[in-house]
Amino acid sequence: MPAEGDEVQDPLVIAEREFGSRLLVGTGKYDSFETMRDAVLASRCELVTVAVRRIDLDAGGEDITSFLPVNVLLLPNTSGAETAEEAIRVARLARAGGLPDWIKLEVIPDARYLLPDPVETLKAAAALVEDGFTVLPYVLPDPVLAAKLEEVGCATVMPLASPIGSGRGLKLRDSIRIVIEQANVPVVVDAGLGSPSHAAEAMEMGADAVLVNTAIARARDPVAMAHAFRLAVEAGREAFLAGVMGEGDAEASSPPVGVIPGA
Amino acid sequence: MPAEGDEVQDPLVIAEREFGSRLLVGTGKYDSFETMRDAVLASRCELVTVAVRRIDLDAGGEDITSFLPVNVLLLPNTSGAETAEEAIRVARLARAGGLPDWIKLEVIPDARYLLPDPVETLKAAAALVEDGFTVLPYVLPDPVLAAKLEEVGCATVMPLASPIGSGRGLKLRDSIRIVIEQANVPVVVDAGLGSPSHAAEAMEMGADAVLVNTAIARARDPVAMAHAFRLAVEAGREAFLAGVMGEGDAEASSPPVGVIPGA
Amino acid sequence: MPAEGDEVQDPLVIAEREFGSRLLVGTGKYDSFETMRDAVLASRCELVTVAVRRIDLDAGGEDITSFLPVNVLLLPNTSGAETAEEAIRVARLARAGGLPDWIKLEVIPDARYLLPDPVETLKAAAALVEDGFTVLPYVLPDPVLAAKLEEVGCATVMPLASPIGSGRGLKLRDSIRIVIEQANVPVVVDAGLGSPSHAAEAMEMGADAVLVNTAIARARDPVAMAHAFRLAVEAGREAFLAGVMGEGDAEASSPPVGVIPGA
Amino acid sequence: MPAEGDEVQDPLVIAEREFGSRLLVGTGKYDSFETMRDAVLASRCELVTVAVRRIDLDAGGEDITSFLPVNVLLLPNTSGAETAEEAIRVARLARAGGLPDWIKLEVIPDARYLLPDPVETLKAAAALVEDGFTVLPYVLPDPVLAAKLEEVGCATVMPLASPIGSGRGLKLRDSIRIVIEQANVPVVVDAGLGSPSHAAEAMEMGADAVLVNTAIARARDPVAMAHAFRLAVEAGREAFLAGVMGEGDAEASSPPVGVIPGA
Amino acid sequence: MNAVCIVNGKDHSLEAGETVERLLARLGLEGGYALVERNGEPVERSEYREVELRDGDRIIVARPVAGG
Amino acid sequence: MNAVCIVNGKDHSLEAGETVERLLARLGLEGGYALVERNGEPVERSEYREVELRDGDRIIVARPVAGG
Amino acid sequence: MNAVCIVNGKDHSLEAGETVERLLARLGLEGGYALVERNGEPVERSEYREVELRDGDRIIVARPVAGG
Amino acid sequence: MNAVCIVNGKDHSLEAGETVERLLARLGLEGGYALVERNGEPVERSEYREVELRDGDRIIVARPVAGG
Repeated sequence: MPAEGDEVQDPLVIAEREFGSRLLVGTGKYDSFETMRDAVLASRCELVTVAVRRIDLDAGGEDITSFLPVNVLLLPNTSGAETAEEAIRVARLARAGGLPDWIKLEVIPDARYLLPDPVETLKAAAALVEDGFTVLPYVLPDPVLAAKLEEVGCATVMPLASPIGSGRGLKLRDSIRIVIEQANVPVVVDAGLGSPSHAAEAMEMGADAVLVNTAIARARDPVAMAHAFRLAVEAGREAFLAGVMGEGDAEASSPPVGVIPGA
Repeated sequence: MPAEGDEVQDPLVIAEREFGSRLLVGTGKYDSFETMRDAVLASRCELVTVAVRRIDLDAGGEDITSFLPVNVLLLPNTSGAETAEEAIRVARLARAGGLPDWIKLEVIPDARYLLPDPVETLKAAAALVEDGFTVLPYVLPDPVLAAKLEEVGCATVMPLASPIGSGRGLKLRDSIRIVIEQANVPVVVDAGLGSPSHAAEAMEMGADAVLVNTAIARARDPVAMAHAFRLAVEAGREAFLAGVMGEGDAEASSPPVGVIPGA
Repeated sequence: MPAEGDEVQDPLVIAEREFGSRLLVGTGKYDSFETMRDAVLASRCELVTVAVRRIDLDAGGEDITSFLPVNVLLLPNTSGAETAEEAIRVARLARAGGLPDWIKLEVIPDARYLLPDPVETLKAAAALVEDGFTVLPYVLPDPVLAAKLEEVGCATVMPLASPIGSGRGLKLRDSIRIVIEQANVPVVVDAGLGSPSHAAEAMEMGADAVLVNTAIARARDPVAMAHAFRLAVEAGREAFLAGVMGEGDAEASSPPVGVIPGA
Repeated sequence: MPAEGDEVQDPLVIAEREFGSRLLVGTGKYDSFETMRDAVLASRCELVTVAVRRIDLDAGGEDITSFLPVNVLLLPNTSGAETAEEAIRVARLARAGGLPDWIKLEVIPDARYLLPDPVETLKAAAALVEDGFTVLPYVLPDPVLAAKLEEVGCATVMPLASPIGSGRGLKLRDSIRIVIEQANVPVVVDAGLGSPSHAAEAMEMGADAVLVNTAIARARDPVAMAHAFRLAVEAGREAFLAGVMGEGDAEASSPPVGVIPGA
Repeated sequence: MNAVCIVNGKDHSLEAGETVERLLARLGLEGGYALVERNGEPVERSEYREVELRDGDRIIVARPVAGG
Repeated sequence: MNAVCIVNGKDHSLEAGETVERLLARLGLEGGYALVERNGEPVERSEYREVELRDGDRIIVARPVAGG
Repeated sequence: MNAVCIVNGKDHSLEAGETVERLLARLGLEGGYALVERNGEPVERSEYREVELRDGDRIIVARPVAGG
Repeated sequence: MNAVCIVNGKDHSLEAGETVERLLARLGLEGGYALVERNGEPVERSEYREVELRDGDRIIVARPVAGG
């Protein structure tokens, strides 16, 4: 969040909270917490996801939160949950223990393609909203499902661009376009964005934000890549507001009259 | 060009001249020279194209060069030329009258799709290089032709992404990828880039620079769009250097072990 | 269905019934029933969809079924239904009145993009299977939903390629590929196939069948187009069985040795 | 060629010669001449390419032409040639020795991507036409180059869909579309077609014919795949003539009025 | 006064003992597929001959039409 | 014999009156986010100091980790 | 009778000894980039002051304009 | 000493008056398409019977092979 008195232009607003950045970053898959921290800083993101896992009491290990900037809001996810019930359990555990009552809702029964369960996700979303959570559900870009999630009170919808970690980009762009057109809550494109141009394209289409993890963490230079994504998200957003030209036929950039050879 | 003493990191180098920006901008199609100037400034580009046309002695009109920042190198194009001979004539006229001896070589016999003539372009390129010009030829992304242009001494190759002014993006990406892989001179992707994500994608593929005109001039807000392209080009370049992840299969971002429900 | 004793090779089997053709055809949008009949005959399809509507008692009008070949199985759809309850009502009405107990289940709350409701479709599917119907549900290519539909006993899943009537082809091919890979019931790609090449591509990916309506009915020559789709579906199926080569790098078709100039 | 008196509908006409099939087949890369022969027969093609190579006098080996049906026209290619001069030499050798005076002109200096040389191809084409050959040049889909080849008297243009043997399909479809639109000679899409749906798409776009080699020869079952390509080419051609619907927005296939639930 | 039912939204005066089959005949719908719903419940084709309509019944008569 | 609870699947001998807070201290988890579930129900952080563990309790101790 | 040259397709009466520089001045084109071709050959800017126009010369005066 | 020509890079001792046709026969290539180039120039099939090979001739014998 920006410093007091420093008004952000065109902020991302989720559940009435303002964010100065439209890039959300996941913390998974980095070689070290130090690199993760530097990438988060370079990205200027203000909302980062974390998973919730049992502590391995023999192994110890460091606390990830100590590597995260203080101005960043932690967004726990329900990864690992295969049913609504399991997702609710994780969310409640996270909140009880002092994490924010914001939850990235993932209900994923399929270990191969990591695609979410629409029915269980909807069920969990309704229960979590009822229980006071700010719910950001991860879903296929299914416009009808998105409307139902909105209806039960979700704060965003988070349609996937392509399977998690695949880096394949906006393979489902036709559906995402419809989700964006019909949504009344912010649309955060999540999963599958493999490069800054993918993120820029999502923003140009009118997405309100994007969430990126693997593409940054698995770059040769994650910190530079985080910065590149930051620029691309800003570029895409600015282009969306500036009005992207439509596709058309060929049209000369130089004037047809007064050409020299035509003398 | 950056101020003295201010060393640019990762400059674009064409014909031994350094440029601080990898975005080239065309000056056509703006509503006014004022908007064009503001867009050029917002883009931070250092190389801008102009056409050469007879003056309409009755109409008068302002001098475009007075609207261009002094640190910007003018790159006259040979638009209007349908043969090598005509293109050479335009280039020589421009240079004699005091414009730079850099020339964006366009030989375009086809008014419908504005596609260049490979044979005449090669002929003109050889003659112009011989005559002392720094030649930047506009071509289809034809890897064999690109090698020939390089061989006769062109300073860059400028393959088109899709037809001029169409905004359709990297329709010919497969060919452009090969041109980039095989080139020993800078590759400037020109024509058809319709949005910042297109520019970022070209840069991520390893293009050395991009040239944009219509997508900026015809945006609802050209100045903001110019800025968006600047960010996108930086993002794409930075991503290229940081090593974009490859496309792959789905892979979880959160760890598979220690999940709560698995208790 | 083929004549007695005439064994079909590689039949499509849905709910233990064999079909000699892997092309399903919709009867909507034709200029006349005569053209529709001729197109159905040209397509050699054996399963055609019909809608169920109130009779306009003042208008009269002909009976579509009298135009359909006797060897064709009628597949009523539940178009017009926006909820599970409405869809069930239509299905039961159709069956009571003598139509087959096969039902193409459509639950579509959204008039703009005509996309199906995953939750209501699943609910209706479970009820209809329970009630003895052979259920062919129309859905987004959502692999997890498809698995649930299979689990409640659906005879197929019918994922859409792109929005109904749009002719845009396999825009959601990445998801359809996963649905096909994971399905244990026939996958019928439905909606959005605009040309025979789209149908062939779906079959090459391993779809068991395709359903086509608008692309035939709205062709300049619907009967010829029906025939073209028939050929394309056969081509795609045969190619799938023959093993389509994968994509790769360039590789010469002519031998590298013994070239004449190399003398 | 069809038997005397058997009139082909919608024949492919090249250089005033009629062919009953719009599928050309290459003979390279088969496991055996027997399989090649069976695939050629299954394809029903009437024009097949062969390469010309020195005989290995120690190795002996069979004569490919004895495996080819008599009604098939042999089309020697100039593969191996890297310059116009070499290509002309191969063509003249083939003709002198009794092969047809038809020549598939390939001038390919680049062993990595096997892309043709536009300048040398044009030069060789002009010389070979002058020398009495019927010339079918293999080129990038460069519309201006295609017009020049037509101008010097080529019988067709043969633009590549994607690199030879890659199976990647119509990666350059935007350029091929323009070549087709502007051509006054038959356009034969050559190289890179990996599956029947690719061939059907090319034909739907208005290509006059396609040439396929690797996708048939390297299928698991080349004979079945040859048949599948035959069907797909027929499907694509028939669809082109029947008028493919354009892409549009969603539009229901079932009527909006009289729906049951609306009671 | 005659008994009246509503067929596809319009009043229909019933004959005495009018069955579904008779209704369809009066509407000119003997052949083909006529699908009938009475008061929200489908009527089985095999019962068209027996089922008698009553005063106030809401009837829907439908059929298969062109659709995708 | 001591009371024993199960923490993340392993036996843990309880001290007399051992609270959640004490448990975490004994595990070396004083700082940071330690999330605690007892017998399937989450324990509020504000109650770590009061809630006493009992013999047979099934305890899960979790925390935020790297994830996407 | 005066000497006349053709400038961008129109007649232009020459003053005695009119140079390219003088021509541009008469056309109001002193500042900026005026590019000059005489009888199909470009005139070097450094020679505008010396080169005199002759009767019948075909002159093109051009300049950089907006273009892509 | 015999006359020798080079066929596909290897020495070939010529018989007296050996024609192209005879050469092909000696190589076992009577049937099918044998394409012949002599000293860089193609030999017409119709002249195989007449054209005699000379000492030092560079001969290429080729044929159609599988290709795309």
